[in-house]
Order: sequence, then structure tokens, then C-alpha cells
Amino acid sequence: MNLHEYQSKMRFAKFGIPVPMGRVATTPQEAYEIARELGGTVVVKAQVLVGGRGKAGGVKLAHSPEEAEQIANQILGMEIKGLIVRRVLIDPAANIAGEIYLGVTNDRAAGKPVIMASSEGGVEIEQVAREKPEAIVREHIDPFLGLRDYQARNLASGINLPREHWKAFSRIATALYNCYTASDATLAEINPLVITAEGQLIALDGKMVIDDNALFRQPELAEMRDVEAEAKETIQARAAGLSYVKLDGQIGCMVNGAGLAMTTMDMTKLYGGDDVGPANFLDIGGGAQADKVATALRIILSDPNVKSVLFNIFGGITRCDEVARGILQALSEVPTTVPMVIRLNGTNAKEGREIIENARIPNLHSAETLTEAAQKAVAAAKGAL
Amino acid sequence: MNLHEYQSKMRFAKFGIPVPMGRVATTPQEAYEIARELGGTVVVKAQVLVGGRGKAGGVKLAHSPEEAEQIANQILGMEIKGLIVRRVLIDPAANIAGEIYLGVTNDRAAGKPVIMASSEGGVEIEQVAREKPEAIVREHIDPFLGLRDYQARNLASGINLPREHWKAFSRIATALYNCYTASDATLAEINPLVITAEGQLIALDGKMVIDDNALFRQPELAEMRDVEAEAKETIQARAAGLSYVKLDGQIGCMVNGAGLAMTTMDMTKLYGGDDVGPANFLDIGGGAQADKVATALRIILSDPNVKSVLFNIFGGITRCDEVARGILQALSEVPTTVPMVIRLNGTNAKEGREIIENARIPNLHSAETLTEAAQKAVAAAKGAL
Amino acid sequence: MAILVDKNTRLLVQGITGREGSFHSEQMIAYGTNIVGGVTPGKGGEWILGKPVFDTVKSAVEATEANATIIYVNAAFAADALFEAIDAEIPLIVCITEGIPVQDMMKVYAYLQHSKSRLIGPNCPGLLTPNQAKVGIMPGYIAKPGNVGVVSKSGTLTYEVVYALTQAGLGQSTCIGIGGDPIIGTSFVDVLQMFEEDPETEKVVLIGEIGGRAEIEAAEYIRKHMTKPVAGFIAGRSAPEGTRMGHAGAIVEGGEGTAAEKIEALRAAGVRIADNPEQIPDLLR
Amino acid sequence: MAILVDKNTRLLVQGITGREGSFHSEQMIAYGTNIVGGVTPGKGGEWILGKPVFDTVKSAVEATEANATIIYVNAAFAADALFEAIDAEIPLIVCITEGIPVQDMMKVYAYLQHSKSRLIGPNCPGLLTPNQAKVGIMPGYIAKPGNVGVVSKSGTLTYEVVYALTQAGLGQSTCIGIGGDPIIGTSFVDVLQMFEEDPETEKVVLIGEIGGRAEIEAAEYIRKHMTKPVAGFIAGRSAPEGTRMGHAGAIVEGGEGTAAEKIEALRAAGVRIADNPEQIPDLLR
Repeated sequence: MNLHEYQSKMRFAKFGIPVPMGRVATTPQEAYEIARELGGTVVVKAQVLVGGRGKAGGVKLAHSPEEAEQIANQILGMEIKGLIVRRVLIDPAANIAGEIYLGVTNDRAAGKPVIMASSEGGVEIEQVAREKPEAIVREHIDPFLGLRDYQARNLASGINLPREHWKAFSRIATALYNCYTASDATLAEINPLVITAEGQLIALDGKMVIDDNALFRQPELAEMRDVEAEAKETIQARAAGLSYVKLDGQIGCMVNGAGLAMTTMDMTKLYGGDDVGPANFLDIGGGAQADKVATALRIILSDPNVKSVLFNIFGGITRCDEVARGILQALSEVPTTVPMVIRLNGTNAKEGREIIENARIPNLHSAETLTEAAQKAVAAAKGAL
Repeated sequence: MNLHEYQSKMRFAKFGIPVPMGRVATTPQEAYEIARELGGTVVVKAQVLVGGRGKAGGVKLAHSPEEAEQIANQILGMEIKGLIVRRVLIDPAANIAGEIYLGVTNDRAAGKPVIMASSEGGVEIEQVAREKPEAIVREHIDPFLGLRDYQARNLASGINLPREHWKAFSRIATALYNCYTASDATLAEINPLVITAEGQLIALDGKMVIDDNALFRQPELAEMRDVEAEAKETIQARAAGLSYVKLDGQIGCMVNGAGLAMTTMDMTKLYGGDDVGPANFLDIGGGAQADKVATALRIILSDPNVKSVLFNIFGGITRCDEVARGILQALSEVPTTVPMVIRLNGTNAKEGREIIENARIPNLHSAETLTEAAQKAVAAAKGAL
Repeated sequence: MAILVDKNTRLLVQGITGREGSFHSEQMIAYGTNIVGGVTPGKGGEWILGKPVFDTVKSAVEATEANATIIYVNAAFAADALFEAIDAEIPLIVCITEGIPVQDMMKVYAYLQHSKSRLIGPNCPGLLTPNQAKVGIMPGYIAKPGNVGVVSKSGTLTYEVVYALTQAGLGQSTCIGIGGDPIIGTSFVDVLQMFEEDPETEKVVLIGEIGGRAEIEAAEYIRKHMTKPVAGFIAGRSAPEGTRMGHAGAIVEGGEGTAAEKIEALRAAGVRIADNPEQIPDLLR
Repeated sequence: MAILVDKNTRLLVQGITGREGSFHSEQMIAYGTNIVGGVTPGKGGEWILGKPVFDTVKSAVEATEANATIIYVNAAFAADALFEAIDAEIPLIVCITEGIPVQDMMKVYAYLQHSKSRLIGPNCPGLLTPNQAKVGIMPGYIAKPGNVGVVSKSGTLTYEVVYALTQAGLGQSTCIGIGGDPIIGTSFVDVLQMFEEDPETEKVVLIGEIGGRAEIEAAEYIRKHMTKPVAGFIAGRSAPEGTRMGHAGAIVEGGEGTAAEKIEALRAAGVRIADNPEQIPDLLR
């Protein structure tokens, strides 16, 4: 789960990282009030869960409360990469003398956290990683030991940070690491960490990604989820315990298991080409019950692009008869004329197939193999079944 | 540093361990008040930093506030193993159905903490260890992992604790371990942990020993030191950074280094027998300055048993000339007729010896070797030098 | 021979009295797996499916001499179950549990490095040596004995491939799902090495997916050390970059871990890559 | 030969600019020890005693190829200095610092178990190979080259014994103070084993004291494995039970660790025990 900039910075502040004294506005009037309270020049920053908002015109300086109001008025409601801006952060403008990157994330290959710093702050770190990898210094962290002072010094020394900033940098690095572990984050990043003309270090922008698997023990963070920014289907899918990602093809897929779901998508593209392809990724998970299957089908059918539906179930924990019953239940509630292809295999596949056949639904076709199922679904989407 | 029972239990409570709701009294009148507030039967317990107070009559039941006052009056001021009782703890009497031992300490051989439990609670655990070692179950703790729930269950199962108490036991074990680490303790012990007739687990008696080396970061605990219970010399020695233990022989020893100090004591006994022997252990530590040496000498001479003084200094960090100057400084402030033998070796020994010789102090004798020094000090103590 | 599990496996089930644990224990027993007991805190002394239940892994190992354990414990308590199994020095730990927080797994992983245990998983279907032992949740009937070693990041996709092999008359030495989480105990490389050394395994199938660098490392290993033929499949060619596909492991990280990149590396190492998992039997002939 | 330190030792000094660190660095250099640099956070780039100062151990090791480090850092920061040295994979770490909290040391000890480093100390005088390298605070002039290996828990008592050996014409291969704290990196047994294997060491002196079980373990080792003659001394025969004698290590624990008990165990293992440390040279003849 991604946090907004303002949420990440609130969290940083809680762990002792200096951040600008700004606040969030949802209306131009609020933006005016905040800018007036802060005084001086402010930055108005769109709060959207996507990169590149600067280039899209989502970050602007305002020299007066009036200008802040006017800019907020422009930015609020703006669409950036498909997302509507609903909040702006009004921060006092900083007097920037230098920009650093500082981030903690999981290194899956090493199996441990890694903290990275770069003197090339303010730009996308992925770009720095590609173009100038030597500009990023890394320290792996033993999860039992935590970030040690000498590691922070190794970073400070590695990015040639002037020595007068080492203590402040070290405190911020430690706080960031603590924030990362205590928040069950998979990423906690300050970019840029600026050195102000006054010689202070301050986190001007921040980003946190929280481990979805740990939200059960992070109720405070779980509440920060920006459901307004999500599609209705995404919210429904999460509530039902389904993994769902909308894509732009024409074949709706319902599969058990992420790997098999991706494979099924791959098959629709293999046999259907770019024109047809998968309309979504949808993993019903292990041991799916009929209710869950029905919800999944409703979500798939709510996409108007869907020209055919492909069910691919290889039963293990999941029982094919349960899935078959779920499909019938969903179809009784949401009748549809979209052609459907179903392939059941594994645990209770025979029973499942019987249930489907006995229901004699005209637009529901059976397939034996995944290949056959994918080919039929492509044909159906093209109106050729 | 040892904590009193009432201090240990206050600390336990802070970490969530259930303890009786008692309070400490320094006068019989206070004892009366506390007993009245608690109501019912109470236990009046002498607070002294020594074992065996029960046998010495330092723990008694009182069935009324009047009786509590009367017992407190008996116990306060009582001497137990040389220590005066200055405080009594008034606890409500518990309805005991079972007694458990539970303690955490450092296992130096394993280099890690060990938690121990026994169904034979209420008696000295050392005695159980000697007589019935199989009644004590142990779990070593990885200091990075902390005490895990399954380890607490291993203990509960190992002492055949009825299953209905496992959850409470597990919580208490975890709290005790947390208390131990957060307090920089070398021992945190509940004995007995009682099971009441009502089915509650409660820490009836407790003991904690805090690592002296960690007191710098445990200011709250450092303040708990009971200086009233300590000899004046002990307090002075600690303030000066000296390690001092009073013994009952006649030869005062001043040595640098604990091992050499013990060896020097051993030599006085080897040559002087039980009659003469060491009057104290005193380690002036490494790099001792003249001031510190003077304080050490004053402490040694304050013991009326001291018949002679033996200085044994093997300079390493410590410089013999510094020590020599310290001795002269002390003698100028505290003139004495007690015969003294001094042996200087190692760093700046020559300079040190010259300083001593030039001072021409009649009762100050030199020695070349440790053997010679010990023999001379014994002779001096016997009036034969 | 096979690898990791066989007739000599003496299996413990952590979480045996839970819904999933008891369901799959029954299946494993039916398959012929030698389950020697289970662990459920607070239920020690009870019996389930004819097997004794213990309060702690330590006491279970003492009583049963188990040499493997499988974990069906809820994600919130899974790390504790893992530490317990590691502390009891069980040589093989298989963790089925899905959704373990990654911060927990990083600690488990660090602890594991200096232990006497090997971990398979978490979030994996476990492993199966046909007609000898099923340790996990794979449907038993899809497999048959033979000499193809199968290793996979995925669950149901593995069944798909194993089923296709069996249908084509190609039996398996051992089938292993290593799990698709960001932190797992046993990597592709570890398993490839075991298959390379196993005299009963003649051919190997590797099933990967987008995300991470495990398949790239596998390619490297295959190029340098494998003498046995390897066929493979990589799921996720149609996944758009930067989109999460269920598995945490399936995030495309900064240009790394695309299907195309992995397929290229594996092909360069001599692995035959299928476009369709049902083609794999053909590639092995 | 000698053990652990010699002419090839390239020594780093952690805390080189401190009062103690600089004093003893000067002494070590005067003795001929090859100090290649020092570490003091925030003073990187400066020079002291003709040696470069670095901000971190990592950068110091990169620049100097140090293969040993000695720590003179204040007790409050010593654990960090130890972790830093371990992380930099320095093979030999000698920690002079006194008064490190035992909870810190238990973590260091656990971390050390799976590392590439050996730790001597803490709270020890360090070690000395006569005329080759002095790594610590032992006065250099008391030792001379020879073939007696000396290992001791104590500081100044070691000097006493080494001095007595030298006076008696018995030179030393290496003298090591392992420290008297409850948790130390290298035990008597570790050092005895090195002396047993060192062709230059012909006889060994072991100096123990009351508290703990290290001398009992040493006796066990000597009985089973040592072929070279061992003489010893145990300090604290006159100490009353239960009294703390300066060292945390010198607490008599529940009837274990008395001088009498240790002397008996060592004698039973064939060790000649002196009543007086100045007798040790005679026992070695």
C-alpha cells in the first residue's frame, strides 16, 4: 500500500525526521488559509499516488496566499496519469543548498534491508541507478542489529557529505530506518533530503510503501489507505480477498493462483494477439468459496471491454465443484450473454464439470486443456465461437 | 547493584507482571496505616539486601493493623546478617495454592541469557540446583530474538504447569525477560511466583541485580541504590572509582588490577595464615592518579583492624611515580604510624622508588618482589618488622 | 533417491488441528506420507487423525524423532512457528503459510543462515516425491514416479506442468514449489544443485515468473554448472510493467525482472523455454 | 611463529585520537608494532603519530589492508565499535575497553559466532609477541622472546608472571590476556589449542582466578588434548565466597568457581599449580 507524500512525511516526523511545517488542503480556500498561516513563499503539491506529478504541472511555487489559492484551484481536480488530484500539500518553500537521496528498502536477493544514499537527490533514483550507479552508496542492514551509526557514517562519507552535517544525517538515517521497520514498510524514501542555506537537513519529499501482509498489525497505517483514489472494483476485490488488476484487453480471466493467472493471461495474448488479450489479472486465491467466486465474476463482468470470460481452475486447496457452484450462483444473480469458457482440473474436477454440464447454460463452453480453453476464449471474443 | 524486594517488584509491575498491592513503611505508624488501607491479613517483610531474612524473623504475618504496627516495630531496626532493617514492605497476604520459581540471568559459559523455571518455588534455587537439578528447566535465549512464546511453553510444559495457567505464565515470562533486558539486569527473579487459590499468578517475592557497568544508561535504577545500607568506605570507594571490599584480616592491601589484588591477598594469607591475612580487597584500577591513591589509602587506614599496609603496584597503564606521589600526598594528610611495605614494578618503577626513598618516611619499607613484600607485611603486622 | 523428501521422511505438522492443517494432513496421510505427529499449543496430549498432538515442537521432536516439519500456522504467528522449528534443529521445514510480513521473514531468513535447517517457502505448495511422500498441498494424483525434477515459484502453475508431464508419460523424481514471496528459504539455484547431484533426476523443469532476479541467477548457475537438460516456462509475459500481480514477488523492479529478460538469460544458458506450459513435455523429449 | 600477532600484523587503532588510544598507540609504535592507521569518527583525513585517521573502519581497511584492530573506545560506544570491526571482517579484534555492559556483550558475542573475526577481550590487556608486536597495554620490556606461551584472565597479574619468567631467563612465544569479564570472545581453551598447535611454543602458563567455569573447561581440554607441559596459578584463594572482587567475573556462583575447585581440576589434568606466581618459572623447569 502506497502512502501519499503528506502521510509519509507525517510518519517521518513521528520518528524524529525534520520535515517542512506544511499542511494538506482539499479546497482552494483551505490552501489560502494554510499559506497565510505559514507566511512567505509556499509550494503547492498535488497529492497523487503516481510519479511524475512535477512534469504534469502538479507542483508549483506561490508567493502569496492569493497565489496559493489560485494554484490550488488549478491543481485540485487535475488528472495526473489517470488519477484525480483531491488534495494538495502546502509546504513552506525551502532555501535549498543541496539535495540528497536517502532510502531504505528490502533487498530480496540479500534477504535483508538495504539503505541507500546518493548525492544526486531530487531526481528519480531509478534513473541514477541506471545512468550513474556509482553515485549510489548502499549498506545492508542486519535486521537483528538494526542500522548502526558506523553504517550511517559509511553513507555520509560515501556521498562526500560535508562533515558538519554528519550528525544530523546519522540521526535522520536512524530515524528513517526505525520508521521503516516500525511501519512494516517495504520502502521508506526521502527524496530530496535537502541541505538548506541555513545548514539544516530537512525531508522535502517522502514516499512510503507499506507491506500489505502486515496491515493487520498496523491499524493506524491501514486507515491511511486512500480509497477515493481507487477504482470501485479494486475496493470490492480487496474486501472479498481477491487479487485484481484491471488491464485493457478483452478477455476476462478468473484463475486460482497468481502464477497460473499470469500464465492464463499470457495464453490469451499468445493466441489472441495484442488486439484481444487479457482484460484483467484476477487471482481467486486458494480454497475459494462460492461467494468469493460470484464476487469475482461480477467484477469481471462490470468491465465493458470484456468480450469473453475464461475460467481456469486447477484445484488443489481450491475445489472445482465449489468454483462451479460459485459460477452458477453469480450467473443467476448477474445474467450475461458474454460467452464463457471454463476449464476445470485437479481436486473434484469431475464433480465440477458435471455441475456445469447439468446447468446447461448456452453461453458457457467447456475445455479440457489450458491451450484449448485459451483458444476458445479468443475465438469467443472475436465472435467466432 | 542489588535491588530491594520492593524495588524489584515495582519494576516488575512496570513491565506488566502482577505483584501484590503492598507498600513500604519506614515506621511502625506507617505500617499500621498501610495495613489498615489494605485490610485483611498482611505480611510484614524486612527489606534487607541479604538472604535468609525469613529464618532470622524478618517476615511475619499480621492479622490486624495493630498487629502489623507491632511486628513492624519489632522488625524495623533489627539486624540481619550485619545489616540494619530500615524499611518493611507491607503486602496483602496471598492465598497460596502453588509456588513456582522463575528467573532470568546471564549464562556466561553460553554467552547468552537463560530463563529458568521450577515447580519447586519458594525455596532457594541454589538448593534446588544442588539437590534436585532435574526440577529446574532452562531455555537459552538468543539476545537478538528475545524470549519466544514457544520457549515459555517449553518451560510451562517442563514444570508440569496446569494448562489453564499457560497464558498467564507466558505473559509473565515475557514481561520478566523484557524487564531484565530493559533494566540491564544480570538477574531478574520471581521466587515464589504463586498460583493463588483464586487461580491467579502473582509475583510474591522478587529480586533484581543490575549490571554496574550499565548504570550510566539506567539513571532511574542508579538512583535506587540503597546507600544507607552501605558502609561509608564503600560509598567513598565507589565515588573515587575504586573497587573495595572489606574483609576481616589485618593487612591492608592496595593493588592495581583485580587479579593481582586477589593474588596479593592470597600471599598475605599464604605467609601470614588465617590470623593475619588481608584486611580488604582494593583495586585502584588502571591509570590511577595521585588523588585516587590518596583516597584509597585513607579508606584502608580507616579500618582499625589494619596492622600493616601492603602496596603492590605493577605499572602498565598505571605509572608507579604517580602512585608514589599519591601515597606521599595521603600520608601528608593522614599521618599514620602503621608500618607500610611498598613494592613498585613496571612503568616508571624506578622513578616511583626514588620518590618514596627521597621522602624518607620511617614506617615505609621497600620490597623488590611480591614474595618479599608479602613476607614483610606479615612480619610488620605481627610487630616483627 | 529423489531429493529432500521420501519414504524416510518423518513429518511433523505445525498447526495440525487447524482447518487447513487437518484437511491437508488427512490428504498427506492418504498419499502415504509418514506423519508422526502434530503441534498445537495448548492441545498437547490430544490425538488427531490417529496422530499425537504436542504443545511444542521441542517435545514433539523428542517424542517422534521427526526429521521434517510442515507449517500451516496463520501468518501472524508463522514467524514464531518458524523460529521454533529452527530452534528444534529440524533439518527440513516447509512453510505453506501465505501472507507473512516481509519484516518477519527477513528476521527468519537471517536466523536461518546459521542454523541446521533448510526452509522451503513460505507461501509455497510444498513438495512431493511421487509414491513416497507428499509434504504440502499439491494434489497427489497429478504426479507419477520418474526422472524429471520440477522446481517452481508458483503453486497451481506447477500442478499444470506436473499434470502435463504425467499425461505425456514423463514421471517426476521430486516436484518442489519454492514460493513466490520476496524472501524465501530455498532458491532455484539451491534446488537445481540438488537435482544436478541427484542420480535419479535426469531432466529438470524450471517454472519462473516476473519479478526479482532469481531466474537470472538460475540461468547463471545452469550455464556454469548443470549437465542435465533443463526446460522452462516464465509466467507474466503479458503483464504490464510496474503492476502488481498478486504476488509481492511479481512486481517488476526498476526494469529488472521482466519475462523477456529472464527468458533471454535462460535461453542463453541453454534452457528450452516454452511459450505455453503444456508444451513442456515436448521440449523434454 | 608465535600465535595471533607477529611482524605481519597490520594494526588499526579504533579510538586512536583519544587519551588512552593515543598514549598506547605511541607505546605500541615504539615497541615496533606495525600500526597502519586509526579510526575516529569525524576526524578522517587527519594524521596522528604519523598515521592516517579514518572516519570508519570500512574505509580504513580499504585504504590500509589492516588485518587486526585494537579498540580503545569508551564503554558506552564499544559495542558499536565491535560490530563495526566485525562487519569489516577484520580477522583479529582486540578490545581493551573496560566496563562494557553485559547485555551489549551478549549481542556482540552472538554476532561474533557467525563472523570471520576472532575477538580477544574485552577488558583485557591485549597480547604481545616479544620483539614482534605488542597489541595492547602490556609493558613491553617485561617480556623477551622464547617458547613459553602465557594465557591469563587477568591484567597486572599477567605482567607479574611474565616478568618473573623473563627474570628467570624463560622467554615467551606469545602472552595473551583474555580478560576477566563474564562474556569474552576467546576462551582459555581456544588459546590453549593455538599454543598446542604452535611449533614455537613448548610450555604453557595459564593464569586464572575465581569465578566462572573457564578454568574447569581448560582443565578438561588439557587432560584430553594437551601434550605440552602446563603450569598455572589461580588467584583468589583467600577471597570469601559470595563477595565480588572487582571483576564481574570474580563472583563465586552457587558453589562453582572457587579457587580450590579450579586448582583441583587443573592438578588432576596434570597442571603444576603455583602457590605464588613467582614460583611459576621453577615449575616450568
